[in-house]
Amino acid sequence: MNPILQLRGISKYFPGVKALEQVDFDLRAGEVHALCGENGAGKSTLMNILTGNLQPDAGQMLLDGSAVAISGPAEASRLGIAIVYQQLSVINTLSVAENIFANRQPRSKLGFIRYGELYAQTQALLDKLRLTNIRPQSLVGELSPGQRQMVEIAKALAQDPRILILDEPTASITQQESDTLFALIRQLKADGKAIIYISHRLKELFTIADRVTVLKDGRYQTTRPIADVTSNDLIRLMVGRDVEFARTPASGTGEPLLEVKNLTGSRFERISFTLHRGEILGLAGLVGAGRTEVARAIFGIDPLIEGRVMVHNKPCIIRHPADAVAAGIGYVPEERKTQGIFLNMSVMENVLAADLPAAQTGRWYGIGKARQIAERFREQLRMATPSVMQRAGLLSGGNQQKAVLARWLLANPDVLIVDEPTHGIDVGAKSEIHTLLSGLAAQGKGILLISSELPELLALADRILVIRQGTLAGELAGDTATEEAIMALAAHA
Amino acid sequence: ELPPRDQAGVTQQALQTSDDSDAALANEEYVMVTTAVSMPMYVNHDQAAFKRWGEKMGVKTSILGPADWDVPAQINTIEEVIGTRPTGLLINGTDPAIAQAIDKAVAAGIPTVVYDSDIPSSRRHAFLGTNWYEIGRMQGEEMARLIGGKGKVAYMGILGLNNMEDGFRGLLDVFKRYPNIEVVGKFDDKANVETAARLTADLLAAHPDMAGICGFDSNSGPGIALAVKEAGKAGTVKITTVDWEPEHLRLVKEGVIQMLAGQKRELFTWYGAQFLYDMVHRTNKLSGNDALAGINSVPNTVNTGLLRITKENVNQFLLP
Amino acid sequence: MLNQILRDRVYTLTLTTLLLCIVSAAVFPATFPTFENFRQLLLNLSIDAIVAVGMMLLLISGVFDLSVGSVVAFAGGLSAHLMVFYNVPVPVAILAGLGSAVLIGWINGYLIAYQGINPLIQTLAMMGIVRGGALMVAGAGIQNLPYWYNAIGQSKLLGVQMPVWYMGLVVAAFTFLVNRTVFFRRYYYIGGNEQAAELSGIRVRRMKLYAFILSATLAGVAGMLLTSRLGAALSTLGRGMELRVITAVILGGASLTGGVGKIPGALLGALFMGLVSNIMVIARVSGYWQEIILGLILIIAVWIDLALQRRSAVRQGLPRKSVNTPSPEGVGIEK
Amino acid sequence: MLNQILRDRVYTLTLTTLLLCIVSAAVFPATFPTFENFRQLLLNLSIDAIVAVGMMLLLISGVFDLSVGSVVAFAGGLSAHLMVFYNVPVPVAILAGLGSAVLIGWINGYLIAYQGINPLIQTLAMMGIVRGGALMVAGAGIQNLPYWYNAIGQSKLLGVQMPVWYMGLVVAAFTFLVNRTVFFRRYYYIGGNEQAAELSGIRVRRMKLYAFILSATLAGVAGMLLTSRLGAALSTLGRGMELRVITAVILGGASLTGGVGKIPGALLGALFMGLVSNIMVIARVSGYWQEIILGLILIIAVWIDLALQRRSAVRQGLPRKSVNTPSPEGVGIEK
Ligand SMILES: Nc1ncnc2c1ncn2[C@@H]1O[C@H](COP(=O)(O)OP(=O)(O)OP(=O)(O)O)[C@@H](O)[C@H]1O
Ligand SMILES: Nc1ncnc2c1ncn2[C@@H]1O[C@H](COP(=O)(O)OP(=O)(O)OP(=O)(O)O)[C@@H](O)[C@H]1O
Ligand SMILES: [Mg+2]
Ligand SMILES: [Mg+2]
Repeated sequence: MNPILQLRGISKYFPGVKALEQVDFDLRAGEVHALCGENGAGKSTLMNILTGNLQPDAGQMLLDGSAVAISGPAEASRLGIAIVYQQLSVINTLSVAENIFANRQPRSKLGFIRYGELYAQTQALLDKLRLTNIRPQSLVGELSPGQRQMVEIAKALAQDPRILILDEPTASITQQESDTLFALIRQLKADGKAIIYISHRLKELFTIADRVTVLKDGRYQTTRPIADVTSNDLIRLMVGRDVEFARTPASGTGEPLLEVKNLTGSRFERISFTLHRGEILGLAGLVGAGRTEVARAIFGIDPLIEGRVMVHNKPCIIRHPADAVAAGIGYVPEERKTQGIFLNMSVMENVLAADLPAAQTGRWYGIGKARQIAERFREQLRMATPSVMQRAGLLSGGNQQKAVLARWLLANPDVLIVDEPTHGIDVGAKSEIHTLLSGLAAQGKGILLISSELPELLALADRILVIRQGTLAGELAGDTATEEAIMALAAHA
Repeated sequence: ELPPRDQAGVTQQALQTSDDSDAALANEEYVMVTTAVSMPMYVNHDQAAFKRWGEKMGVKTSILGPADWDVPAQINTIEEVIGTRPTGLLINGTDPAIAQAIDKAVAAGIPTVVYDSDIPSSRRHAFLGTNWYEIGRMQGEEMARLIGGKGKVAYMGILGLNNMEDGFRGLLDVFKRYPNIEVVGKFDDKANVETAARLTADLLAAHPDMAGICGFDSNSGPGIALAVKEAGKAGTVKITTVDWEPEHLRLVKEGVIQMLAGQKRELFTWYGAQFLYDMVHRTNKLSGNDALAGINSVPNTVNTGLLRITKENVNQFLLP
Repeated sequence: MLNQILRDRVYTLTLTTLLLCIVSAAVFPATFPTFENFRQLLLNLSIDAIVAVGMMLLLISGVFDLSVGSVVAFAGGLSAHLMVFYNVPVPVAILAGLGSAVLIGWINGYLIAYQGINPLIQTLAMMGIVRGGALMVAGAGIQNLPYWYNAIGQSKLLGVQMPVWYMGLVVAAFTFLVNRTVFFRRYYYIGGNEQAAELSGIRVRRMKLYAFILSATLAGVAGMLLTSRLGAALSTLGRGMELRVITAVILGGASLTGGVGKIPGALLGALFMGLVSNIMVIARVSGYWQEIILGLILIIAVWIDLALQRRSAVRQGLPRKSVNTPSPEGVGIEK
Repeated sequence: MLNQILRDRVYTLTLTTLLLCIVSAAVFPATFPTFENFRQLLLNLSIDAIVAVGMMLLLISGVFDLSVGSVVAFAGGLSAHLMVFYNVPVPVAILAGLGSAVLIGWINGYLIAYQGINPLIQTLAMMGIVRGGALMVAGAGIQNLPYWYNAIGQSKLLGVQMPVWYMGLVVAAFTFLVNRTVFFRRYYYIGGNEQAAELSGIRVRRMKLYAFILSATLAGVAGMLLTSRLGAALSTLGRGMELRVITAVILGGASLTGGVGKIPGALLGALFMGLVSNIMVIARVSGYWQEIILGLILIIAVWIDLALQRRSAVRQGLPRKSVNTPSPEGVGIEK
């Protein structure tokens, strides 16, 4: 069968970066074509070219065998191409329904919007995605990131495209949602639609993809049927070396660092646990279970209704993140774009955000010193950016995440709360971050790890707390826990 | 260094002079510095007359100043103009605060005449204009007459302007003599027709028995009149105001406004400019050397008097 | 549901306004709650309100226009000029006036949306330029406008002068359009997240251009109404209107960051401000006390309705607002 | 490197300004490029520039203050009032004036940062309130201020009047502080992304409060300088200053969306505007032409420097700006 989409020798250059170099890619009807590569390999850029957000510097695109130039998103969707962006592109000030049917609300013959229909269609779509706890009318700004991601997916599906692009759709959603998503993808596939699937979770690729194409540093590596490759082959192709996720030996001690006693907030109640020196404590749960809310409450972002927090056995009142930082707590938020990164500021400034005094010589802040510090972390975390003076907004998703992590490595708190830390980070970098986290633990830090990616929890956590609908559903020992056990506790009993 | 304690200490440059040769005339420049330079009343009276004078005398005339009512900006302009050494300066006496700038000009030997309101504290060579206090009194007397010495009155203008506040004082001083006149308020119409209209409408609602309203800036009249008309009270609610723009005149003719206290603004600038010219050209020598004698050869203070425009004489002001 | 309502500025402001009315009706039974008073009140805010509708649209899409006041003066002045000095027939003159407004809007929109000139600087500069133009065309002021022209603004319907009805028409029409047409809905997307809007296939630049043209046109209409109501064109009309209108619109629920606001909010904002000054005069507040008290009431009003919104928000348990300083913008936009 | 530079508003504006100077020096060799003229020019913009520094800081952190003009009038008026009518010694009166400014700034900051009242409405309301206060204390104007008070603004150093030196001092000091102290650096983070700043442990609200206090205080200082320079306090001082200053600051590279701008930009913006009006005085432009030409020059200036930035941006191959419509904000933020 001949491909419906062909990319020939696509190249795209950015200042100091060859994002894409002579990339070939073809897509057949009724297949799920996985695209993988390290952070900054050029995946999103390639997709942006497909959807007309960027124009290629060289190469051509063939749709159904005939050359096309895609001028912009409007054109793309006219051609039946829909995409779920890696960076959330929903509009917080609008309702779920209006986000999903952006600019294409159902109208009457007179051209007036029919809200009844709009909400009905949305509801149908939400049901299809099994998103029972979202109302079509509710504001997207009030949803959790996971839920927003699902809305984003619904938005793409609503156009029922012949080519569906998913750029890391599962980065911020949990098993359950992923499963529904996969079911849907198989459905579409059966209907003869073509799907491009980008993910850093290799396990997913093997369950869903038919063929896989690998990019490295913007260059096309190879395309193979998924059946012919092993996970390790892929990693080698992407990273150029072997990467293994060995479970790190627990370095936990008896000494409590962070202790919370029946914490109660707007979305969770009576949460109690202790985080010990040198320990990685996992926090598992379904989307919207309230994990992030707990973290935010501890970090002093959301008000506590009840309960107390003790650091180093000393009760301390945390009313503001500044208090938390002062008490030696750090927090890597889950919503990178809105809460983590300063898009319009340089990588350097992003790295320094939580500890500006680090760049002081005497009492004066110095750019030179700031630069050195940033450079240090750039090398340590292998950030792909031409310079630390680059606007963070121009970095690839994963590299932005690294910049945020670097911020807290610099601030170097005793207790580090990480919410979806490897959110959108490639395997290589992921293993680096894992070693980094367990390294921190080994140094005697305490780490509270919120992750929707169970393998990650299983690989890192010494203990795993499972949260269900805002209450503590149970605790599992990290070395004995299994995905099934966690899901059993997390799922609504 | 510190500023001089009193102006006497300032070294005075000799007053600049010139002869009557056409060559000299050709590059003489007389500059008028005002504020709210584009205010129609200024444009159509002061500035028009000033320009006519310039053409008649065959000398260059320029008009400068900020677009809005902004005294510091007027001062800035004066001080910047001094650097360009004009032949003579004609300055709108908007506020006592411009005294220093005027003195600077005088010290620089530039003939300087103030018009409209006087700046007594300055060393200006001459002043032509009217006393705003008198404008206030005139309106007061007329209003008292119109409403038979009793009833509620209100007045509006731009608050905080030195000359206008003088006007307000004059008005109130008159009303003091009429125990039956109740002043219900002083309002800031911000030199804005819509605001004046809104305030008036509100006033008429608050005081259905309102007897009269006085306006003190050129937009007060049209605004007040509009609201009074729309409330169907034209004629019953008496209006006196300042200025005699076409709009004002029309409203007088219609009988909505009863009296206008007008100024002879043309005279301010025409004769003001003439004074400058005569100083520069030493038209009238009063001594062997007036400069050395320390006298100046133009009138010190001229009161141009006021115009009283009512239905009776309005037709003479309306242009055919 | 009640919470829903309390989170919407339009409703909270209505509440505050009603409260204000009731109180003052009780305190000044003779003078405040009269037909005449309200008739004049509405007449005096009708012009501002019409301009406010356009401004609301601009603010929804995250921009604003400081030149509207000057446009009011210029458009009115131009048509008056043509009618009086060149005996151009009324309809033609009106079209010319409106045409000039459209042009001004187009220039603003083009330079801002396509050339990327900062809206504040662009429209501020335009404000000066157009004011200059107004002085040019209106000069000392133009009287004796044709009867039929004056009729537009001076005739009455059911004892209420026309501008009030036009205002009602404009507000109603745009409320409907903005709620029910895809075209106008787009402005919420643009204001909410310009990039996302672009990615949803909305032509952001073009839409912004249209918005500027529209608001300028409405300003032109306001100019026609004001001059015909006045029976004269003055070059000073509409001075300081821009700030008045923007305040009204923000009071009515818009935000400088865009994405929120409803058309009726524009009317409500203007109404509220009109009411306050009306009541102050009735309460015999005068001189500089007017400015002081107006300011205080403005702050208190906003504060009250923030309180209303915050309480309902808390009951709804919206988190994530807690840190970033509570702002009316964040909430209550859904239709 | 050149690109780097061309992408920074401070440099592009310097270029534009120099260009303007050269041209006018060529056209008016006798009157423009003289020591007197520049001395006067600087004196006339010194007051605005001092206020602009505070405004720049506010805009960097994503807010602004419309009440500065009124504060100038009030603070100056208050100390004049005390000195003239109550014979309060000069230093005490000055402290009182500055104190009042601090208080006003605190109220603005508190209500905006902690109560979440919209900055535009809050500061606009405050502008009215404080203007009322100014009318109260200064009335029709206060003359004959004490000699030593006038000396502050009227004495000269090296033939240049003091306000110019104070301006230089303020600009230099804040340029240094903002570049070299952690405290002031934070404002860029707050303006860049308020939430992220908060989550990085920056006390956003408190910092904003400080910013408002600071800008009000600088306005107070400006009030002292202006009144002492005039030797009189007028209740109308600083009218329309807010818009002028905000324009200057945005010309100088700030953005209403926050996160960008440098202190020298404030001076440059004020300088540019001062130059333009100075040149118009020298060229004897006035009447409506003044407003028209000022507007045109403003637009052209911004357009030129956008062009500069865009060209360098293109050479640098910055992302195609189509999405977020090209804006000076977008580029040249890294310092
Ligand atoms: N607008 C831009 N300007 C400059 N450089 C850019 C721009 N967009 C992307 N890049 C660079 O191009 C490279 C590819 O970026 P891209 O987002 O395609 O990577 P990716 O494969 O999607 O990575 P990730 O898996 O982290 O999303 C990165 O080095 C990035 O820094
Ligand atoms: N800003 C918000 N406004 C209203 N509800 C919210 C908001 N943020 C989260 N929620 C709700 O609070 C609950 C907890 O969300 P939260 O993100 O803390 O859960 P989570 O376990 O972290 O899930 P996720 O995997 O998405 O992070 C969810 O039901 C979510 O819908
Ligand atoms: Mg990507
Ligand atoms: Mg979460």
